[in-house]
Amino acid sequence: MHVINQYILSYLESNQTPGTAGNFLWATIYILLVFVGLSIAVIAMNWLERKILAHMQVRLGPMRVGPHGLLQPIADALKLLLKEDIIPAEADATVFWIAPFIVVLAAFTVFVVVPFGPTHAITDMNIGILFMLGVSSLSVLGIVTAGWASNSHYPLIGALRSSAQMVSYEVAMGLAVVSAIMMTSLSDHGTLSMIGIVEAQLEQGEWFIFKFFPLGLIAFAIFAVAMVAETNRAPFDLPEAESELTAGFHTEYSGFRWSLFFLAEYSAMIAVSSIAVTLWLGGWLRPFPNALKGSGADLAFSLIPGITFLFLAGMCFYNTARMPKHPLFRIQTLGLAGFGVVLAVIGLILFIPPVRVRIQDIFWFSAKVAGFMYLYIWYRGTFPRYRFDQLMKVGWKVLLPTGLALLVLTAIVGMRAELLADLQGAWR
Amino acid sequence: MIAKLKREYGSGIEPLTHLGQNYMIVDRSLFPEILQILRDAEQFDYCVDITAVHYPKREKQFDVVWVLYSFARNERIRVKTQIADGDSLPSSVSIWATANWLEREVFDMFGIKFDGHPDLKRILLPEGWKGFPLRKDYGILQQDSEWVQINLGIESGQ
Amino acid sequence: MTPSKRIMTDPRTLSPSLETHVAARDETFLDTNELVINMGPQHPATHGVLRVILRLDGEKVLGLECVIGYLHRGVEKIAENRTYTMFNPYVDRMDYVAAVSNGLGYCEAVEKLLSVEAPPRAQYIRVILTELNRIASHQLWLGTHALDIGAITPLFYTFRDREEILKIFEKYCGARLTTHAFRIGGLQYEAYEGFEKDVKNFISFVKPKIDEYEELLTTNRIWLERTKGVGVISGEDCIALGVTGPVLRASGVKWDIRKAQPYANYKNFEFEIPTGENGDTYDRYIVRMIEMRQALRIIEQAVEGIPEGPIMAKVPKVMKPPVGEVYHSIEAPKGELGYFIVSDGSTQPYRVRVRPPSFVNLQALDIMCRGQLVADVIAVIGTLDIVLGEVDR
Amino acid sequence: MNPNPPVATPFFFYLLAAVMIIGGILVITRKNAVHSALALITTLLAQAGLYLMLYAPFVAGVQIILYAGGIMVLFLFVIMLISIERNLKERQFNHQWLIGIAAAAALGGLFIAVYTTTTQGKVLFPAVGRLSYVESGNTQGIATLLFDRHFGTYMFSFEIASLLLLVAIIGAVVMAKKRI
Repeated sequence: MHVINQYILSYLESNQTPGTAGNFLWATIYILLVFVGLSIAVIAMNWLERKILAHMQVRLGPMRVGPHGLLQPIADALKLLLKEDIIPAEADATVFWIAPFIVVLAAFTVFVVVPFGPTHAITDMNIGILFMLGVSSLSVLGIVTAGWASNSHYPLIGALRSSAQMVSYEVAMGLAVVSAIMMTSLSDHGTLSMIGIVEAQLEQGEWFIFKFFPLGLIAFAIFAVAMVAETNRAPFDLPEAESELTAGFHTEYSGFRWSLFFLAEYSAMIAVSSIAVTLWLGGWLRPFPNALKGSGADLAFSLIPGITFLFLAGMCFYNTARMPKHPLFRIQTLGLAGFGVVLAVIGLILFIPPVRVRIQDIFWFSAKVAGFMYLYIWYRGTFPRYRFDQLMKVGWKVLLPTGLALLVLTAIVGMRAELLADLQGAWR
Repeated sequence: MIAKLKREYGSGIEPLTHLGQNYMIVDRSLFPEILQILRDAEQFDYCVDITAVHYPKREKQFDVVWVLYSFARNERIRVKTQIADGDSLPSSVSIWATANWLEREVFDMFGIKFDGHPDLKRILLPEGWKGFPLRKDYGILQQDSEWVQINLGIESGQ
Repeated sequence: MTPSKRIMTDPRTLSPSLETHVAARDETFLDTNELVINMGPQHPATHGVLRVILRLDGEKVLGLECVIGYLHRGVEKIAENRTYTMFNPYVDRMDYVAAVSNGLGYCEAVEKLLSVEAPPRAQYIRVILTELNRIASHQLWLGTHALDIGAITPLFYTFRDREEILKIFEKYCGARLTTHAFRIGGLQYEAYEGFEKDVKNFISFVKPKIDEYEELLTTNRIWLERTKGVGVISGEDCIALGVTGPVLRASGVKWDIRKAQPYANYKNFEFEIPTGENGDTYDRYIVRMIEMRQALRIIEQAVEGIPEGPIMAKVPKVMKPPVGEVYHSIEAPKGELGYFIVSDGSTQPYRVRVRPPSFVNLQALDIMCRGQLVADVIAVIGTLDIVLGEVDR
Repeated sequence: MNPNPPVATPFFFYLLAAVMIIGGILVITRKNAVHSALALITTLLAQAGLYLMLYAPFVAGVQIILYAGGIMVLFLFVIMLISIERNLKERQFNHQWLIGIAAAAALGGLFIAVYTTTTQGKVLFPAVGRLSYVESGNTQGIATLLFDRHFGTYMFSFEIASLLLLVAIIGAVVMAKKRI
């Protein structure tokens, strides 16, 4: 009993990530939580994307399965699982089989280091950001092999485009990341650790997006463009450009394997958004952690998650009341009310003090990531698709030089005191 | 204009007007010079259409019709010639690029060959189809059942 | 226009058989240059069953060949076996997004053959419906074209607004797409109660909507990059290839049959013919956008001035046009739509030849795509605004 | 400070080493170049694991990002463009078995010699020594070695290496481009 106590409960007081604390049990729990949370996020994102895009395009989106189509993603997932799994006759079966797993593995592994809070990460790696970039760059292998193994022209072209695109934009992405890492070194020492980067922002009293204005903002902008290209989303969705390559690299995939690509795409979107949030938007930090200090402000901000959920619940109830009173809509009405109740319960739970304190980091982090997710949908609703050469032009001729110049400028501005001292020394 | 052409070529050209639309029946031997002249000298720079009409009872079974338009004159004219089954005509692709597909369609539908066409083959019907559907002796329910059976694996396409 | 003396696109190089190219491919080990790719007949961006065989150098198009005929129904053969009246609905099935224009062309051609003219009231209603149809056709084009280039949203906007036009059609003649709106000699139906009001409402409804489409696309940087300088074709090449309609006008040739050889009563209306300068995809887009506005202008004038009177001219119940032939063409949304009808004095036409704008315009795809990228082929197919029902007939 | 049970256990070493060797053998025996490339990627990832065991996470990360994620993608890119059917017909081995075996034997002999001379009487994995190197200082340590106002020993060589790469890039462009 004592051992269990020590093993399970001591961690809660240790203020470390389970990886750092070396606590396998909690690490496993965290991994499961992240995996489940991510899957739910992907499902929710699927629904939200269809709804938001639909409303942008003057239509309703899914409305049939569940109230306001809330169960549509689940129905879709079931459909995908039940579909026939086709491997084309001329395909390279082994590679065809492995490819989706590479993509999914890469997309999920990166979440090992994503800090949802000061202790809410599976582990805190010394090379956190490098690990994220490295592992997410592996997903291109899956895409390339998928396209090649299908043994068909459209997937092959999609795969070629994808590899060229991802390798190109990784460069610009890396440069933007380096500039943020250089900003961390203005604290006592620089770090690649994801948690360390957020702590450096707390220490320096501003998000890196505002640091050395406009340098931080430009770095963020470069990253924000590159990350859309990295995840093959509109307007850079050339590898799966529907009107040109039918579906690009996953043309020949069906059923479960296809859904793995889908899962990987969305979790990769969340992953790169997490990087952006961590590096430039203060990660889990609530707004104004330095300016609005004190227990009052802490309390006020920690209430926001619960209030948000209660607000969503209220919206559900409002719409329940507005539902047509026809008996055909009874199940829908009940479902929506039930959903509202679930949201309200979650909201109320979030008001309990110990939960409140532990959850609010996750809430702020998720809210920031959700903002990016909305941007992804917005882009998709607004932009036409780039052509491949234009995409390459943007990557190599705009983002890369800007990134390099930015790097040099950030270094100069960051070291200006030392540089001035050196110059003065040389003058004398 | 027509009078000038008439002077030059004499009996080869028979200018006519019907419902206010000009057309001329040109002897087969004057092709393709007449088209070249119409395009270069008379500014009929736009070949609207090439088509054919089948008169099975006539000795020269086919009317081949060029519908031309001149942007400069804002005027249309039809050039018509009569040829027998199996006869070929010189291609007008080198005069108007658009004749490429139009002549292919005439070949496809009537079996009229155009000499010097860069790529004369069927266009709307599949390669290897037998028969020319717009000839009058081709029934409306007729089909190349052999082709249908071999290529589509069904008894009949109807 | 002076007759162009310079050699235009060498017609002999157009659409060569690609099999020869495939055979002549260099068979070295590191032959990574040429790729022959088959687009269609089932492909989301070919707007139907068009098959395009592309010869690529990487992603650059070296040449292409269109394979058409998948939708061939033998319309011209059917015409020879139907009476003049019976054939009328068939023309709607050619360019099914601009069925009204097709009907107008056919009815006017037969009327010419019969030497009758539709009464003024019928003419006005015909013009209104035809111009509404032009807007509908352009809207469908815009939606699908933008979708091909990757902008999915305009599609829904244009379809929402096109719906209003289809509603007017439905109220007028009971059909939305294949309307069979006109009869030889005039109209069968009198305009319904409130027709004018509906049309006026539509005009005020759709004007801001066209601005809305333009807001999404006209100054969108990606749209500009994707369409400017893409699929350029010169005016000379257009004429040599017989390309008509907005494509010709975007290449700088100010030619519209409604102005050049007015039919119906277009000479009574004021409107402008928009032209482009560069002959690229963007200009064609702009030209079509302006055409929509001009069409609205025509409808405005027409709906103000609908005269009273009969809607049907005196035509015999059994139509037996005198022996003869006639070629009549109109400005369909896609270009010059011509009907060449030969009558042998019987109740059935001896021969009906349709000069389809899509078919002829499609021929320009080859030279418009050479040297462009694969993605541009999609854009160019979209900008040509072809309807496969009309290409294959 | 670091309560982690050490990962650098013999079990993991042998596991990764076995993966590397099997991967290496697959690289040279597969006739399909894409399969070879995938095997090579496995080998490289296992190698990154070995770096981690040496408490060199930065090097491991760079290994993944550069070799597995970057260079191998380009390899695959090139391989995919080559026609597979023709590739399969090519003879992969140029029948230099004798030289190959001799070279392999010499290398193996060298390894054994080094091993026996350096670890006489010692275990393969000593509990002390370099392995106690603290993980959390590794990245910063490399940075200090490369660039520091006082200890930047390898600054110059590092820059020279990057210059060499630049030369290689320019060379490749000059050779590939028909017209500059």
